[in-house]
Amino acid sequence: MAATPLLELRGVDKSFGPVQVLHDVALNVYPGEVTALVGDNGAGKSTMVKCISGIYSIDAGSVIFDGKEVAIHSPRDASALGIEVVYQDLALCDNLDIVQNMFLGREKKRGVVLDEPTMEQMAGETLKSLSVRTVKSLRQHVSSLSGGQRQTVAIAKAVLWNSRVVILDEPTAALGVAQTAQVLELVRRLADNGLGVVLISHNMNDVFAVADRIAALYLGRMAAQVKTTDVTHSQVVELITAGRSGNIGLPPEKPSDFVDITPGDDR
Amino acid sequence: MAATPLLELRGVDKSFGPVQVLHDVALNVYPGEVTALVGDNGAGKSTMVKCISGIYSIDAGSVIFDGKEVAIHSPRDASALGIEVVYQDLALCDNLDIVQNMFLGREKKRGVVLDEPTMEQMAGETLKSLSVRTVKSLRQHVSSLSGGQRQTVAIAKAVLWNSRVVILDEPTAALGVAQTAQVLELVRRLADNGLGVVLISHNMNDVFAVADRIAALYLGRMAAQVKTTDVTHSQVVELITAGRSGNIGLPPEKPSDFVDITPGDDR
Amino acid sequence: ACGNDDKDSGTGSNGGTSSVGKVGVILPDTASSQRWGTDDPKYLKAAFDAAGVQADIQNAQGDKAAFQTIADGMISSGVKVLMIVNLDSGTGKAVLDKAKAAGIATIDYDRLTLNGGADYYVSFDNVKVGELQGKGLIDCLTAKKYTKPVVAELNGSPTDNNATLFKQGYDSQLKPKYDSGEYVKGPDQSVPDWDNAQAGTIFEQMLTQNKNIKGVLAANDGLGNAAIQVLKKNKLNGQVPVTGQDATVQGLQNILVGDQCMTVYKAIKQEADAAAALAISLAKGEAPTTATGSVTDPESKKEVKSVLLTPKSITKENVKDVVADGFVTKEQLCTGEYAKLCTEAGIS
Amino acid sequence: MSTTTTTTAGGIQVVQPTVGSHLTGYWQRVRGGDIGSLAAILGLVVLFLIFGFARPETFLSALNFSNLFSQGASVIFIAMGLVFVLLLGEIDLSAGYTSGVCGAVMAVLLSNHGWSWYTAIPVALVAGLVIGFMIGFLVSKVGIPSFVVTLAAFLAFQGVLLVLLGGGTNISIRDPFVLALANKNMSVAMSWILAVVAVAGYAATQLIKVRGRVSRGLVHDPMGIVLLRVVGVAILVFAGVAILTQERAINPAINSLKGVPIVVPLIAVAAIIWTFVLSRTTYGRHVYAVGGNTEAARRAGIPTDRIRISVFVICSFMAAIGGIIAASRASSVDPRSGGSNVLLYAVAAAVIGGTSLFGGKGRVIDAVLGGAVIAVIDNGMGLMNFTSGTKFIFTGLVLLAAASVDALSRRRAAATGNR
Amino acid sequence: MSTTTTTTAGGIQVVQPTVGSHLTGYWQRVRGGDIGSLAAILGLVVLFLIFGFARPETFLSALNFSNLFSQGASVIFIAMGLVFVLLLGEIDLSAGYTSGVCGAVMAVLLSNHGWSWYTAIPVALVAGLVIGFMIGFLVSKVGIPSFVVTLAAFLAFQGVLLVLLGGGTNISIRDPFVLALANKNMSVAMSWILAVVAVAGYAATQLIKVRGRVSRGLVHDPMGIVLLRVVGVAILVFAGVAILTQERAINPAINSLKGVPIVVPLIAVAAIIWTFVLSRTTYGRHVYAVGGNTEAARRAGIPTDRIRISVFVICSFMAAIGGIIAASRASSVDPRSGGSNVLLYAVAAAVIGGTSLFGGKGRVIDAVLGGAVIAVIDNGMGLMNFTSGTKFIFTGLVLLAAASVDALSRRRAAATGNR
Ligand SMILES: Nc1ncnc2c1ncn2[C@@H]1O[C@H](COP(=O)(O)OP(=O)(O)OP(=O)(O)O)[C@@H](O)[C@H]1O
Ligand SMILES: Nc1ncnc2c1ncn2[C@@H]1O[C@H](COP(=O)(O)OP(=O)(O)OP(=O)(O)O)[C@@H](O)[C@H]1O
Ligand SMILES: O[C@@H]1[C@@H](O)[C@H](O)OC[C@H]1O
Ligand SMILES: [Mg+2]
Ligand SMILES: [Mg+2]
Repeated sequence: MAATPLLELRGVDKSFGPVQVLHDVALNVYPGEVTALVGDNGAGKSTMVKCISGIYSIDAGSVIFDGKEVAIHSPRDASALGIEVVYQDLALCDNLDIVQNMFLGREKKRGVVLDEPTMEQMAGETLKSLSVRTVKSLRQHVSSLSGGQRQTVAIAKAVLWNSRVVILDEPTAALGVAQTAQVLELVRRLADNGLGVVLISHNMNDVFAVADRIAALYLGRMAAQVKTTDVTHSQVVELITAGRSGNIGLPPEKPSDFVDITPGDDR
Repeated sequence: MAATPLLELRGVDKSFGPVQVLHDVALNVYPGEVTALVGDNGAGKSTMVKCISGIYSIDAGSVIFDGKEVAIHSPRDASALGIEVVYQDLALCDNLDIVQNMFLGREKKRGVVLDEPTMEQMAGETLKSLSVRTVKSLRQHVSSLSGGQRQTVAIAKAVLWNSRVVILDEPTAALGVAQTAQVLELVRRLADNGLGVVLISHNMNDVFAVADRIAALYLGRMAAQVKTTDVTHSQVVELITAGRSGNIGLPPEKPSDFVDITPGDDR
Repeated sequence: ACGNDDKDSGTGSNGGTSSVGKVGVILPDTASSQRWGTDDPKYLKAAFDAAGVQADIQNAQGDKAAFQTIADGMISSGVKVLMIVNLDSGTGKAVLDKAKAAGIATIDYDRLTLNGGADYYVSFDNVKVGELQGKGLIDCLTAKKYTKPVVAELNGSPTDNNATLFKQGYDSQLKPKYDSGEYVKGPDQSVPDWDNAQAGTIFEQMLTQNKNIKGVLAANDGLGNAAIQVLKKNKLNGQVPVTGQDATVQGLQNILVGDQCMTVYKAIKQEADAAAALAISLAKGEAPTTATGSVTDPESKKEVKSVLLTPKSITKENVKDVVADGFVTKEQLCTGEYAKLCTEAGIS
Repeated sequence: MSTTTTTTAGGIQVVQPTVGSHLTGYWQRVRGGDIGSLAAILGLVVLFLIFGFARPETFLSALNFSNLFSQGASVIFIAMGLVFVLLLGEIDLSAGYTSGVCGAVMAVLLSNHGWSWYTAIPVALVAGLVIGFMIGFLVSKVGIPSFVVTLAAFLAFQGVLLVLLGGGTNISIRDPFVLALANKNMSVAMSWILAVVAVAGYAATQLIKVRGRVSRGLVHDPMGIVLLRVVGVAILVFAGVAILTQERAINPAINSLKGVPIVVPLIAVAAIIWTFVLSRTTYGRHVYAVGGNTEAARRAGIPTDRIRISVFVICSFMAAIGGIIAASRASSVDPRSGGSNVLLYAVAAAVIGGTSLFGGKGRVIDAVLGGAVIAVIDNGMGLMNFTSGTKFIFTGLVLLAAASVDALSRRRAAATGNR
Repeated sequence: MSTTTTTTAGGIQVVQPTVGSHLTGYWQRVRGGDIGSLAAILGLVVLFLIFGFARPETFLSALNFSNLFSQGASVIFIAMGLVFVLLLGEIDLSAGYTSGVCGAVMAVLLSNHGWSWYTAIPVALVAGLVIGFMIGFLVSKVGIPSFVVTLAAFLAFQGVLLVLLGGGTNISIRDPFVLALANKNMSVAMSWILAVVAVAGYAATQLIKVRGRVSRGLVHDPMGIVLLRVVGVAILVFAGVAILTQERAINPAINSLKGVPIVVPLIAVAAIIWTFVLSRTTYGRHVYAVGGNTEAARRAGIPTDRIRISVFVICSFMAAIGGIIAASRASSVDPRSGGSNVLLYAVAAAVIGGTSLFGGKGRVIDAVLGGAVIAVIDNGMGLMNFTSGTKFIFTGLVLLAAASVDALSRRRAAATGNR
């Protein structure tokens, strides 16, 4: 579709103490497209997302948004740019109810007073559009929600806003059949509205159903970024589990780099 | 296979304050079989699991284990009976490392002293059998693990023991392709060894791949318990989303019962 | 400490005319000195009981909010006389004002409430107490024949006005000696809340700082004992005179052994009896005749009718006087190894 | 459950409750252990029974009832501020001495420098704000645990107090305005006027709220319930005022004493303002969010550091008010002001009222109710004629008794899976 | 990273570190903010520098060094017990007065009833156990928040103390054994023997541990590092003993004063035992688990209620020991014993050492290091000849300075994503 990416990562490194999790990672997110980010457990996908949204600071490399290099130091910065994220570790406030969580940080007001009726109404509409039927009350604390209900609230929270890039980290992991379908449809709709969407998923069916491009992360390195139409299901699985498939992927040399190991600490 | 169920639930009710979540629920778990428990988000699956394992007390009904009615007041009681559970909300101790979490409550000792080398060795072997390759150290705190890594630790924790019933609540939700395959294989292997296995999942492919029986929960009621071979993929989806499919499932009458609703609280 | 104070006498609100009224007594705390927990309530109660006057004796545990709350309670339960040992002059005055507004007669006991305008004041002369301590230390140092001895001062709580008065007293004795170069002024520190444990550390550090300390002006027996323990650890006890106050069992025993130079005995029974006598006549609606003296309130410059008792300096020679007075019993004092020393000191 | 009208909230199907179903629902929540302020209120009732039986004529007198307010006021103000700090899972050990320091600042300006109350009080309040900012900055930006920062402040402020008061003297306050704050009453007429205004205001906000929801077609409390609430509040307020406007002087001839103590409207106004801030403004919402899950709040773009600083500022500010009230009641300030049990009592007030020490859960009214519990215990104990030792022991036991009402009900909550 | 031998832990591939890679890894962890005890140690160094410069001859003298131990001992014992309570995210406000009560029990038995130390001390310790059990029961089984329970106990124990001491008298202790505990030293020979035994013991456990892992083919610390550690510990211990066995009497002629104070091995033994319990036994593991995530622990079948009770029992038991030591040092018990700053100092010791108030994180050595920080501040301040006001202020500031070393390093940790 569009030639210039909306969001671009270049040469990003990230370590936690002695453990390097991301090595020289690059990623392009185009407007109007769904980019699927795939990779094995522990490959570094969530870390990458948190680097983009300013939860982690990056050690090296750059983030380019809309053609300009940007410095994102906190989630505030990210949302100021129009980047919304659904995190894998959902991060809801258990002591707040559904409506309060969904509007957290962007409460609707009338004068200085919170406009609860409006928020409640909007929350209800959004949840309905995501096939949520079992919630007993919108004023229920999220601590009492089921796993899938929590996930839906988190997704609803992120798509309520007018943003330019939406990143969803395994959004359908806990969802039921109908809800998953709704979310995938939503993902497609967002992209069709011109947003850049990043979808992280372990489900290849979902990936092939909605993604325009696939980026595969292998042990903290970007193994390949390809168009969905250019690869097969099993090629992607190979990229995920081995880092390469045929002539795409990481070079087979330097095996020592791939075994990423550190001293066991036996305190 | 076996005629008498290993674990049986009869007429179980469970409410949280004014909200009734389980209505007169029955379930049979047979040794040597995998029973899939399916249902929409918020149907009550996880609540049911927690009632079995003694995290919640049941309001009415009975739990029968090995033909005898039992009272399970705490997870201790459950594990004394040989019931192991992998919870959806994983419940790991973030301040402990992988090995410590895996052996929590059943530490290996030499005299009074913890036998760390043995535990470390056993933990390593179990994780390896679950296709975990990206863990940097077994002495890493679980707070620093990726979503899938955490889930694997929780699964490994539950299968380390000689138990008689293993219940897994959406165990593969966060897992990668290879790890999912390993877990499903493990589930099958456990059943083949004569254990009663309950698998909760939203993924119909997985369900049909390993389950012998399917129990479908709909809005807190048990819609149907059937053999996998007796139903089709789409019939199960119908049971999940509508509570009935053709002549199986809940009776269509009394629609008011299905809309389970309570006063909104607008504090 | 007190018996039931029920039904029989007139309930406060109509009070004031003929019947014998109730007396309220508020003591300050139980920590600055043991007297408030043991001696004063005992003697006061005995005096009131003997006169058949009801008394409500309470202790504010060092909490000035509690002090006021107790006063509120006493006023609303209709006492006719209120006797207080203030925690500080401010709250003391607030309480006295409230009582006066309700038509209650007031007595300052032991501590004068500055600008408080109480009707009567019963006490020892606190500056005098300090003077006795200063003199006592000088005597002991002279007896030891030290030249240019370094004197350390371990003062009472910085938040207790009495402590300020004590210091005024002993400094009036010591300062001339410092000025003349006869004595050397050593470390001079206050002990928060009269806390004995803190006093131990504070004195240990004084000694570390100045190993030549030859005399310790400790403001009361508890502080003195803390200093003595440190001296003991360094085997300096007995060589470095330490002062005290209150004639506690511990202090007197330290004197008998020779570790403490002196203490100041304030005949609490006399003080309590005098105060109770005043309160009793007020409660009976009579005009008291015992308050013959008077003290000038340094802030309001007004005269307060007073009973002022004289504190007494106690050294090894006259420890027996305290026992004779019944303030400390022989059983309490002459336990174990002290029995022999008691006999030597003429206590029988 | 009996259901009648069905309305939709946005799109989710819910049921408009009737008076009956509302009450059933409430009862079920109570049985499930979700009892809110009920525990503290029950605790108060228990205390009134205990002391009322033990000392009927004195404890239950109008005079004693009015004393209760000025006795508890200072701790209640400090506790209100502490609620904010506790909501974030932090602690302010220095709140007691902050109140002392701010009270001392006012007293020094009034008495030593001859300022008038309308300049001295603002300066004292600003001192509170500055102290709060410093503490908040050290906690939030430097990252020292609040326990350590405020312990350091606890020590340092004792020193500041000694220095301010010139080494240990105490300063009397003679300014009549300041003295009136904790010691005087409103006129009988004024008492009734304010009571009527308060009840009317409450009724209005309740009605406006229901209206707003009805017009959107959202579930709302049934009108019957709203009416019941308003009538309940009216009865409580008017009964209180009726008692407090009786003559309660010991010697009415010398000095008539009636009317609602001035501290009562002061407490009420503070409680209303802060309740409004916490429950109806964005800021309040963010305080709860940061307290419930700081990371989630941060990810939602909430400036968590600024929120953290702000709660310490509010806490110290309220402590300053508490200090002014305490100074007024004592008509003086001394080096002990704000010391001894002030801090522990204030934290206990919040906790007994239902505020959690772990953050995320608490309301301003908790401070008022819990403060009332503490004040009643202290007041009742003062009437009991115990020796010092016994009094300490009984105070501890009574506190425990009042708190266990709450604990036992919450245990039910745990058993039924609520938190 | 340079790697050489590759071993397998079970099946997971890991690398056996060399001395070089071990040190690099450590350095990277430190840079990442994972500095463990280093912060408290750095804080101590800073304090030694401050006071060493301000009062070189006195602060750095052998006499003062030995005083430090007996000054800090009581708080350190109490803090060790508090670590257990804090590990569960609970608090024990009554620990100070518990120490006072237990000390008083011993003193009353010794002095008023003529018991001997070997009966009086056990009874005092049992009193501690009983107190801990009661508190733990109320918190764990009745469900009252520990803040409230222990506040009630804080009040009640002041009363108990008064009652025990007959209304407030000061009870002297004359039993030589008890007096020796906090005031006497070991002989020089004994000092050296114990030091050698301690170092040898340390070396042995280190070696055994590595052996066990090597034999299983697990990753282990390189031998070079183990050696380095042992040598480091040996140098510290022997240097300390060397200083403490110098003559430090004020008048050596009258009275020779040398040898390690008796409290030092007492602290060391307590620290070793509790460290062993926490890090090497099932019980300790469960304490961390309950503190980290009570629900997870419960699901793992851990009897969380019993663990909760037990930590209060341990805390009160250690408080009893602290009380005995304090009584020994003061050679008397009075109604203030265990009051004033004792509790705050003990909690602060644990927190400064690195124990979290929110549970799940903390070690016994934290109490020792943090207690040392507190003791050094108090000790150094005592040499500074400030007035009371200034002294309070400076104590607060110095405490803040020591704590910020820790905070600043941990901020790095937050920035790099470690916790
Ligand atoms: N704070 C941390 N400290 C140390 N290591 C970390 C930390 N956070 C993550 N890691 C490690 O970084 C690696 C990547 O983690 P990440 O969560 O990004 O994986 P992921 O690709 O999202 O995996 P999953 O599919 O399981 O969610 C993992 O090996 C993990 O253990
Ligand atoms: N503590 C609680 N208080 C009130 N309602 C609760 C509580 N716990 C669960 N519920 C409600 O009970 C219903 C069933 O929840 P449960 O977690 O059992 O669903 P589930 O079938 O596991 O769903 P999922 O597939 O999303 O995990 C949900 O509607 C949920 O909101
Ligand atoms: O007797 C003394 C008393 O007057 C003072 O106020 O407090 C300390 C006591 O020693
Ligand atoms: Mg992830
Ligand atoms: Mg579930």
